[in-house]
Amino acid sequence: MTTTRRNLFKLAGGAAAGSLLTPAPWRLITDTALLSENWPGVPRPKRGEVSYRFGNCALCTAGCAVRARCVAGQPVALAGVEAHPLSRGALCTYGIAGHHLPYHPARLRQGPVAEASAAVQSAIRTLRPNEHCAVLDLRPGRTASWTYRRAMASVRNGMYLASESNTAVDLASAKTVLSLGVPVLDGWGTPGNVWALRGGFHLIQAEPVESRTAVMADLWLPIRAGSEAALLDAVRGGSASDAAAQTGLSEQQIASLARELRENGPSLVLDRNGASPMIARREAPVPEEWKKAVPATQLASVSEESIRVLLIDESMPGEYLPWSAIQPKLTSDCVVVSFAWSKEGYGRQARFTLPAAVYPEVVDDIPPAIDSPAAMFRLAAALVAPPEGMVSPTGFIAGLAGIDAKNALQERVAAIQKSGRGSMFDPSGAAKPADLWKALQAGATWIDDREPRASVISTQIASPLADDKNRSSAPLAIAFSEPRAAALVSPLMSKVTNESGLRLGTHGVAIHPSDARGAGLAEGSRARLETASGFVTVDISVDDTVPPGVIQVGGGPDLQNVCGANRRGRVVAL
Amino acid sequence: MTSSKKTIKAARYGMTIDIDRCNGCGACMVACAVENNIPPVPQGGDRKGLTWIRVYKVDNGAQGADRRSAFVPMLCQQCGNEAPCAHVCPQNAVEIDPATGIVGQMPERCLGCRYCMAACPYHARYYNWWDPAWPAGMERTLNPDVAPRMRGVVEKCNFCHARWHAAREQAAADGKPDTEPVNYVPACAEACPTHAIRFVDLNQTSVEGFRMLEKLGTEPKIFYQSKRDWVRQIAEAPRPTANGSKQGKEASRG
Amino acid sequence: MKLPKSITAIVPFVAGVLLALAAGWTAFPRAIYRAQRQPVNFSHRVHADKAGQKCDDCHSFRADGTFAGVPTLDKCSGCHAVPMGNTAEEKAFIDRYVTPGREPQWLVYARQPENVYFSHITHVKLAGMKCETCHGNEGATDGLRAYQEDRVSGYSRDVFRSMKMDDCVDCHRRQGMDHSCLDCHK
Amino acid sequence: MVEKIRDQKLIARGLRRCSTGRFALWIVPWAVLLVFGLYSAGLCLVKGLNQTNMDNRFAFGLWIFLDLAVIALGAGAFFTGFLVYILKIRELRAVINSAVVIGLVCYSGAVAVLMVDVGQPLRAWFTFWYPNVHSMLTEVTFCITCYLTVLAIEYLPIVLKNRRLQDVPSFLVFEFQLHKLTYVLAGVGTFLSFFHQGSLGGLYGVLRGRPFAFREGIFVWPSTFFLFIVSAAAVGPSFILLTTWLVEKISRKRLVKPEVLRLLGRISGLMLAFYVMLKTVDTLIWINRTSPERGFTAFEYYSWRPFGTWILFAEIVVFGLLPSLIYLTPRLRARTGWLAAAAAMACCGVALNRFVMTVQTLALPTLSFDRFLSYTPSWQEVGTFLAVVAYGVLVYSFSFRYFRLFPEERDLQDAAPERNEADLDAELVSAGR
Repeated sequence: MTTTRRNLFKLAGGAAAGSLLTPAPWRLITDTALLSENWPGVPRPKRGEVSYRFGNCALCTAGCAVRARCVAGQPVALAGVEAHPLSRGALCTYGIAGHHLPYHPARLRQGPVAEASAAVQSAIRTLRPNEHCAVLDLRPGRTASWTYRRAMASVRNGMYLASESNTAVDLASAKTVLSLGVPVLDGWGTPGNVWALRGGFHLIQAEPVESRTAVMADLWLPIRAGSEAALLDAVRGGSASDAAAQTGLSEQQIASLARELRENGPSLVLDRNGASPMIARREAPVPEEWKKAVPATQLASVSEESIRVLLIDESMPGEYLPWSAIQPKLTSDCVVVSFAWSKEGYGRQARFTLPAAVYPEVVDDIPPAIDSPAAMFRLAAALVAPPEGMVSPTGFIAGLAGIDAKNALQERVAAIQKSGRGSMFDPSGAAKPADLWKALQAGATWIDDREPRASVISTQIASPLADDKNRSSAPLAIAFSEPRAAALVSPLMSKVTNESGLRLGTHGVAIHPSDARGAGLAEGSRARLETASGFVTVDISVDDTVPPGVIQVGGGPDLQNVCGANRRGRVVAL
Repeated sequence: MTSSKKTIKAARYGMTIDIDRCNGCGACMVACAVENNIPPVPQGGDRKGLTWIRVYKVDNGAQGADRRSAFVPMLCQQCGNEAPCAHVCPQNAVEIDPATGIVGQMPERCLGCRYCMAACPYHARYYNWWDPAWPAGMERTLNPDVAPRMRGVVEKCNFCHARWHAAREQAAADGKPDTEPVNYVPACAEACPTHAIRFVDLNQTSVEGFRMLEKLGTEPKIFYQSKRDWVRQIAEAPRPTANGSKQGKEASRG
Repeated sequence: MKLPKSITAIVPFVAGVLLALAAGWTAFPRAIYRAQRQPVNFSHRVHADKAGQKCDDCHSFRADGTFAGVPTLDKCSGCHAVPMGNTAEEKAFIDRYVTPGREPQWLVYARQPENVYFSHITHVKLAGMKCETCHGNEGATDGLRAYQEDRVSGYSRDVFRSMKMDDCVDCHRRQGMDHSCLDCHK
Repeated sequence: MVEKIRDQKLIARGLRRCSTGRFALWIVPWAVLLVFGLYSAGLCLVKGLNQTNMDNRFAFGLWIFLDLAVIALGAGAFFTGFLVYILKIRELRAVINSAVVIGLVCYSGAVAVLMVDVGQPLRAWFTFWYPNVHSMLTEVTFCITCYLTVLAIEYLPIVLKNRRLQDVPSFLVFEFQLHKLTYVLAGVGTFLSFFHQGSLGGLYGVLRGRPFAFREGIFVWPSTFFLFIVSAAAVGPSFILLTTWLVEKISRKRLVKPEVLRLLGRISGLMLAFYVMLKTVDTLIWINRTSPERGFTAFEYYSWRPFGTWILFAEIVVFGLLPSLIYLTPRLRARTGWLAAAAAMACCGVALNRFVMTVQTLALPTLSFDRFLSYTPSWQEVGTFLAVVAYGVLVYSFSFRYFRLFPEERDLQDAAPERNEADLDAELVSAGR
């Protein structure tokens, strides 16, 4: 028995020795190594012909001109357009990855369309006289906004809720700019334009945190959180000593600031909710027959419990009105429908959330940016086809009112061309200026002529919201760190958030070590941020560049929704 | 050893980065990730991420109102003189391209020993701790000119070498000889909205500025510029504070 | 008769050696490849006569110097909208691909690994190389041979035949054009 | 039961070993540990190194420290071989077999861990096919793999001497042939070890980007190259001394004459003294020239808690000078306890040195806006670490039970009252019950 076993060993030994004289072992070694480079699960990028398409970024009203590098028609990279008169080749951090948005994992892919429209229609049918059917437009000044206003005009008790959109800031003529925590150099206006004009004005940034703008400002005034109002009326002639007491600046600083604004004019004061002075910007022409439309109503002026149907268009990032301000206006049986790309934001409160196409899928126009004194008309780049089941907010709402808005954009463009106003910038140079519609589709921008003397509205800027009284319950002053475009971000944005801590993510907030210790929080721990408007779950990052008593928040819809209108909040460990 | 080579007019690509113009927006980081098919790494925090160029927030060390910050983009410094990484790699996965001066990293040759990462004083090398993963459908947006890396290998900035290839191909199509250096721009320089990053051929243009840890003698090809003294000082060896630990974020931002 | 012990002792060993040799040289090479048929048995010879003489009549360059590779369906349907001959193969092709407008999924024999960068135009236009030098006389074949994929590494057999890295490096050495890995890797 | 008797039959003639049952009791816990370790290592191989707590800044962690330490301790194999076969110090034959086993265990363990540590083990052979001759790691890889084969061949005769295997005549012949090789092998082993111990030091000494580790050198080799060789040679004997002492304690047997241990101690002591001297000189040069020249004042390194200057003191004085003094004081050397203590200290010393070279080097910032990092290994890393330890203990235990690791053991135990084979077997059987 041992002998046979021994023979088996011999056989095996012989086989082993022999196989070394065959290609098998060597080939297998090579192949496994090759396998490790052709690793399963590593995607193979699709190859194909490279083409370039032009368009405009729709993430914020800056609407920077975009040149998309497409492979076999699919955009794989975005870049700015150097020659564009306003955006001048610049794209912001968020815009540069805009082409990823259709693939966002949090994206909404279907929704209860039939139920929603049924509910809305029955609600409208049974509308009581003092009740309204309202559209809330987060990005006013679009052609879509006109569609909503027209639709609401033909719906009983229709109402169009939006903030003012036809005012601008004349940065070009400003010599001194006092910014009260506005991210002037970080996504406030049109990045390219602001940087181009940067040399022309002296920037004074009054802000508790040394933000990206503060770092680049000519002067950074580290004021106490929530003391912007005090500083403002000090420079407008109020008592410097009070301001000094509140802001934590010295009286000389305030005095010299006031002097500078007075003497080194024209000066400009910027605030997160507005600016002073602002100039009225005439809108791009619209067809006459559209004019019978309801005007824009400010939410504040709506009476309590009077909105029976609320249709919210948050398909494009815009300014969030806090839900706490909206809710009291709604009737108990109010039907709230939100058109959104994800469940975030109002999706959490709305009864129906319908999936809407996102940039760069949808053809839509982009309202002019705040730093553009002249009106503009340009189309969001529609580089890829939207997936099945997307709902067009305009289509839905126009449908309710029974008006036809399919060709609204073309009609608008026709009206613009008829007016004979303005000039055109066409990056592709493909279409002939005669055909404005074609040119716009190819990424062109129509720019209105500057009015000889635009009427100046010296708005008493909506001075910072009054401090909540209950400091004890809300000990932290809120400071935004991200621009509004941050509401809708590419998954690749983790490079600047998680992977480097350079920016705050859609659910990121930063607080001072002492506050973190106080709340029993540590770097990376999850917590609940509570404000008068509600609460949201956030990721804490501990940062000693944030002064004690301040909470710096990122730009996600949830955060904008909860913090948008509040100056104070508190964090609770989960 | 290049003696036997065709007489190519070699380029020595480099960069100047004006720290005074950088507002830390991070556009360069995102543009780089888009161009080079760098997958998002949601887990692991800032120590297991993949960003070939990374913007650090630095400050002057002062506290309170005197504190001033600046942003410093750090990418592979493309060392000119015996790059520390190149001569430690056991299997020639790292080498300096004589035609461009670019320090190349070959993921398909790398066995993931991470010796080069230990060797790099600039922490400009990154390791694929996870299998690369993009959200469903997003792999459609990958750039066909750059091969995605597999897990377990080191990667780093190569001045968007794929764009150099594309430029060469265009030149060939236009009938230019392959011995002339071509002009191209890496994604970060193209994306920088403030033009703080400029890409240059050091053989054609002379640049001034300071370089990181110059005394190590690695001869980097990235030149930083700033008018502020304290910013220029960051290029020198560490200055630990009394308690021996730099305060949290200014460091962890970096 | 009885063999001496010294012989019988090594018999099993020798048997083992022979077994291994047989398996390693005959069975293994067959086992390692998975053969796949091309969607259509395309004849280069026929098309060389009728459609175009030069390779780049169909395998053309784009304006930016990139290589188009295997032509897409529209190139085919230019002529084959309706059957030109009366071969079953052509009819099948038209029914299966041209009429429904479906791109045939050609299996590219010379498809290199993803991490390989190869510029046809620099080799053809600048170096003046013949297609045959690397691809063999594909243009004169009557049909398409089966595409053989390595089961382990997933690469085409042709790559191992004549398009290995060593083959590229040898040529580049001779030309004095071997600068670094970055020449050919991406 | 029958099994057990067979087990006893495997034990070398005339050696007393505990009963199979007790042996099993000793083995089981280590086996469990090994299984757990293999599981965690498997996780790292299947899921990737995200299972560890290493990161882009701490690219090396526990495992590299383990490799360096273990290989330093394993140096006993080559150094004893060198002493016995080249310098003809016959007394040390008493421990040479044990030394070989320890060497084999340490090196194979280190290589195994390396295979887990690299991200793409399937490509490990690239280092042989496309070597970069300038890289210290290439040198290490080549030497270690070669030396591992040498050790395996040296281990073979020990195995073949086993009672049952000797039944096979051809094995006997083979083993006899191997014996003629021993001197060659010892020579080759010494040469190879000399190099890779050095290159392991070079590994860090050449990091010109890491002024904490960087050292100026002689020819192509930084000073750490030589420091590592000397320290390894110094600690190797200590580790053998320590293990022998431990085995004696655990197995409650006398395995070698006390003179042997003392001799080992003396050799270790001399080498250690030499090492301490070199290390001191090197440190002074580094503090006063090397580091400042590269823009780093050396004492900055020690301002980062917890790595104060105490670590330097501990490494050189407490765990270097002190043990060498103990070794070299005849009165202390006479006491086995003191010897063991000194050996333990020496081993700690070399481990600490390797720790400083690997972990502290990576923890220290280079850029001014960079931070000091801490790192705690994940349980998967620790598990893999323990696997190596368990593996070592197991291999050694089996070798000790079935092979003749200590040639003198038989004679020493004969000091105990005579017994003839018969009642020895009887005793064994009873033990088996």
